[in-house]
Amino acid sequence: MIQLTHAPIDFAALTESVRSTQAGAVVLFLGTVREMTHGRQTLALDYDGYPEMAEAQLRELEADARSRWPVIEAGIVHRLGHLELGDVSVAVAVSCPHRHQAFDAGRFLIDRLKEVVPIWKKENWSDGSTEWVHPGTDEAVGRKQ
Amino acid sequence: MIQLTHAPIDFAALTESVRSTQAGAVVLFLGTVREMTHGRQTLALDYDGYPEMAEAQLRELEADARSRWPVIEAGIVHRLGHLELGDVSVAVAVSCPHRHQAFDAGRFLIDRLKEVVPIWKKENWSDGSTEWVHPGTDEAVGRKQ
Amino acid sequence: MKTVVKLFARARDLAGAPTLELDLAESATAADLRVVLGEQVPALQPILPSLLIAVGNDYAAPTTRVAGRTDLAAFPPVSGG
Amino acid sequence: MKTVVKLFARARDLAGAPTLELDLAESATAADLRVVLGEQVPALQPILPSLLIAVGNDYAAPTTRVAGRTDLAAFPPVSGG
Repeated sequence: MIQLTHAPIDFAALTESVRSTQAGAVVLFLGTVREMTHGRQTLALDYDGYPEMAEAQLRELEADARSRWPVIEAGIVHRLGHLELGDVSVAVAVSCPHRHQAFDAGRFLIDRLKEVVPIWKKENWSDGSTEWVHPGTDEAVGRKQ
Repeated sequence: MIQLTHAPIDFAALTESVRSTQAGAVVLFLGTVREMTHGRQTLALDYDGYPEMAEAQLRELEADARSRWPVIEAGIVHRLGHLELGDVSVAVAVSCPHRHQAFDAGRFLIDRLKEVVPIWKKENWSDGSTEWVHPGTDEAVGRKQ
Repeated sequence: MKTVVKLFARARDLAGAPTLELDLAESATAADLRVVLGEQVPALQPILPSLLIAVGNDYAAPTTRVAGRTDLAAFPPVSGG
Repeated sequence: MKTVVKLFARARDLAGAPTLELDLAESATAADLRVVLGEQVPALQPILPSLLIAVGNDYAAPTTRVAGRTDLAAFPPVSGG
């Protein structure tokens, strides 16, 4: 399942959806809104996305993972809009026959998602300023999970 | 949370329990009962454990993970008793500030669990035979997730 | 020819609009589009070197033809996750 | 001295009992316990080389003294997860 949503992510349902009797391992990754980044305090994040392209890129990532590992089921859900501290911004779930495959595929999916999927986050810092995060540009403080 | 249980594992509650505004990443690993292993068909598994020692060893593993990575919260639940195909036998959840820490800590915990925690599984093969799995011994077919 | 480009994130904020209508030569490529964006919307200059161009659902190569496309987008490096 | 050892998994099946009561020398170590187990319960011979000994909640070194302990266990390699 590939999905962009403005609603809270039901990661339990996502995890259930990838379970299979063919799989000995399920890995779920959640990105959550962290309060402190390089000593600066976040109040909230706003996520913007280019939905059609983001969904297409996510489908490509899933296909890419399937070509590299024996993925039984995979699901990726990314939330858009205003997120408070602790909220889940992204959930990646993958099942494979063996555990190292599932760990590797899950890590690949979230690593690549952060590189290629057209979604952006805007920091709402505790000093009242806001700032788009654009890794590699001068303006941005890279925020990595 | 460290727990051995004969009841189905509530992995959603376990995952919730490790979420934190200090964490940007949560990794959940589920071991599930896979049907096919090296071409042989499993009907069910029976897990036996040495509960006091198993819980102590799990607590040590958690402490070990905390000494290696900046773990915010961690939880490990292992099920004992009779498990059907697809059932969750073990759940490991960990939260860290950054995602690679959470992946590494989660993988460490399940890898080490399978090496040191006194829990054993017995295969119920489709041919009607049963067999304790004891890795490294002549009798056992190593069953790895 | 008239060509509309969607903008996202800081690119949209700097341009002050979610889309721009540009007049491109028929032979214009993604590399040309970047130049035209910088000329017609000077506010985009600070992020021009890192600006990504998409055609449809894929990232465009510098040589990809873009004039007249109805599915163009330009945006700074992504930061989802 | 009388010493009780808990058995698990295939060790328990082979011995046909969840615990064994052994008579150990006062100086007996985990290494000695393994030998005594093999002598008194020949059915355990096939798994003796891989049998693990625990004292309390920790794995015992071969030199760990075990006689008289009330928290001994012996079991084959683990396979949880």
